[in-house]
Amino acid sequence: MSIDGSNYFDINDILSTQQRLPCKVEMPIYRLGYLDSSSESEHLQPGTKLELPFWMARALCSRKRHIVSVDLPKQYKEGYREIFSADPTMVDLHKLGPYFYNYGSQLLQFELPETPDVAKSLLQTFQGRLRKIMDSSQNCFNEDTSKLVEKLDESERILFKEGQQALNDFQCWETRKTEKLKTSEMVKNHRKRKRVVLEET
Amino acid sequence: MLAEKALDLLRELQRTLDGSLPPYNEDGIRQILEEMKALFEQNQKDVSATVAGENGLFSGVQLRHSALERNKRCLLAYLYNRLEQIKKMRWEFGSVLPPEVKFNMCEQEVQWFSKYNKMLANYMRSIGGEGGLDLTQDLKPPKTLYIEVRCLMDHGEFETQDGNILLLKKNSQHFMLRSECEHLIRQGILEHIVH
Amino acid sequence: MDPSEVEFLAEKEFVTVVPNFALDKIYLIGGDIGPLTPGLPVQVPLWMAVNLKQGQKCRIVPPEWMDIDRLQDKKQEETDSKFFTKMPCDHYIEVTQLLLKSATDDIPHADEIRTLVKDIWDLRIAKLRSSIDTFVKSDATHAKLNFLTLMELNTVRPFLTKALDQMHVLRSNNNGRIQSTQE
Amino acid sequence: MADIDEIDGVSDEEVEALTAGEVLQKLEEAWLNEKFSPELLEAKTDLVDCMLEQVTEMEENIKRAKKGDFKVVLHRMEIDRIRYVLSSYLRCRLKKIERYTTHVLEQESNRKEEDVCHLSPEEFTFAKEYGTTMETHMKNLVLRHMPPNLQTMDFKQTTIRPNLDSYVFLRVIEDTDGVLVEEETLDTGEEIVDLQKGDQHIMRYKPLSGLVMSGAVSLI
Repeated sequence: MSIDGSNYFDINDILSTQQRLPCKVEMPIYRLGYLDSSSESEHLQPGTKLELPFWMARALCSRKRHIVSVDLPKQYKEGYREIFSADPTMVDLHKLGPYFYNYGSQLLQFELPETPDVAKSLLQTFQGRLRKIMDSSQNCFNEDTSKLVEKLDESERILFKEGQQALNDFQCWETRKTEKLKTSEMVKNHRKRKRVVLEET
Repeated sequence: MLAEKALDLLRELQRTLDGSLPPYNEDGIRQILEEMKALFEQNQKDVSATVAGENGLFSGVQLRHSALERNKRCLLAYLYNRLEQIKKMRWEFGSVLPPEVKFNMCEQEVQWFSKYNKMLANYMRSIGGEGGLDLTQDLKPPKTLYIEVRCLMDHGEFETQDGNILLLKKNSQHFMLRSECEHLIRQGILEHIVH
Repeated sequence: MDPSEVEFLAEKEFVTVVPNFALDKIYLIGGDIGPLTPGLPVQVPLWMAVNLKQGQKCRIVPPEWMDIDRLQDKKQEETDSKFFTKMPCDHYIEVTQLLLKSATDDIPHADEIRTLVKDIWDLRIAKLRSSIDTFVKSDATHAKLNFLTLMELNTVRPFLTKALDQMHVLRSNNNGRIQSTQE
Repeated sequence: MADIDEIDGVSDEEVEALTAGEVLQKLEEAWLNEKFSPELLEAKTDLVDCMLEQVTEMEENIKRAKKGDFKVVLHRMEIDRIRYVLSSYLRCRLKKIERYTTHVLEQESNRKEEDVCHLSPEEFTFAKEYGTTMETHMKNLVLRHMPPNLQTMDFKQTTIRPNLDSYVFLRVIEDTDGVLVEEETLDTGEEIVDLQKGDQHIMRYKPLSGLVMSGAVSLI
């Protein structure tokens, strides 16, 4: 979920659109058989089922073009949606695709029959998990907050970090640490790396 | 898989964006440009074959074109994010980058950095007519006029606004105007002593 | 915004000091101050008061709200009320922090004052967190936040605004405005 | 009271005699609005120039003051504070210009003559140079080596635009009724809100853009 309007240069956006989804070839695609590792044929024949990255599937399946048809990855289908609505806070969204919400939102562009349900499920899942993220981000980092963070998707982790950062900034202010002017982080890290390099050679 | 190398290029960059700059991956970029060349040439063959009457080639052309766009986006994002990192270093290190960082920059990035330096300096000098305003200073709200500092390394003589000369010898302590020594603290030359 | 910037804004608040030296009127860019006459209370901005105190050039008169009984009542009022109550000063925690750090000897019952203000702060932040949860779970897309001070808003700002930004995208998905991607 | 004669230069307020203190107040408001608004707001060139003039003038006076005059310390501290607001304000704008370069230049070129510009002359020069230097960098390193139909930057795709739907906190300065907070959608009707003076709200920035420029609300 890039903070600005869809951002061409955003690495997270690029990584999230790399994720794969199940596709079925509808029209012959010549001389690209190698894309389907499970067959030796030189071409992709109609009916072949394979997983393609989102960026490619999006170019081959739209209102204008129907070279392939697509299906939702399992984590967005009904089975999982029921698990999410039962207890959203328990689910490990990082394992189900680190960019769960961003990728889920982009899948809606395919306007599949289940699109409205997926959209609703994404919103409700996010709303259901937010309190826990907020509360844990306000406690100091310990092993059960780290257990929680492992189950968060990338955008949730950004929220968690924002909460932790705001708490940390406030505590530094309260204990007057912010009054001390400090060396810039980059300069410090750079010095550390240089010292490490010197010790090794 | 198509555009796989381009993605690895970006993943490698994202792994090391903790404040340092990884080496410019010249070979990675060349390989991606070669993949693009091959894809384009195959598309040209299919297009001319279609003109000559063959049909059904459009879907292959469309697929390869999406891979071309993807590769292009990854390459531009790679360069863009490296420039963002280099730009951040201008504000953190100052106008001269440490040699280890410069070593990881390609020639064009070094040129970009000096152009950025110049345009930033020109802009700052042009603010408000008189001497301009140094935007790399006053990064934190001022607290007191003078602060106590200790030298972390020998830094030779320093002439203050009021005209007296300070000898910044390692571990020597001084009472200086905050606005005059803020950048020396950020560079790690001085340390701010707070009671 | 960093809390130190919120404190920077708080330092524009005026407080009363009793100087122990004389200084004629000062024509600052932001406005005139003084003159300062030894023993005569005068209103100066907080940033100046703190610096004069650090230079042992004055005594700081604590604001009337910085008083045990009044803070006790305010704490009770805040506990009893479901909603946020109006605070006596928009920058109550920064002013308390600055005065207790640089002028503790001028503040009677300094430690109790510190604890009371922190209790009130904790009460309100906890209330803020639960109202955020209700707000997020409701379909409301905006809310009124009267009586919340800048430092309180600032501590929840990054989390709350980014969470609502994401919810807006997810809601737009429901209303058919689907996030378009690059390719 | 150090009076400022009329503030000349294009500014949306009517030209009026503002005291230095009022100019500083307006600059601080512009600073906070800029800090919290996702988009680049109007360039307050007159406020910046006027404040810098005041600071330079004051620094001259200080040089002439007697040694040990305690007032010098107080003046210097105020100058540090004003310089902090000025540089934080201009830094905040510069970051937006560097991030949204093509968008900002595009907006500026679409602006009508009488509208207030959102880039000061110096910022405009910087933005143009920054944009060209970036594009040349991309061309030299990769674009010119790409297949012919891919050798230019497609600004429709690459232009980063501010997210006007970002949520912001605001305080109402002037009563404003009928603010369309949410447009009508498939299953939710449109939402209209009356903003009362002194109230604080949290909502999306888009419906507030004009109100921030006019001063009816200020971002906090």
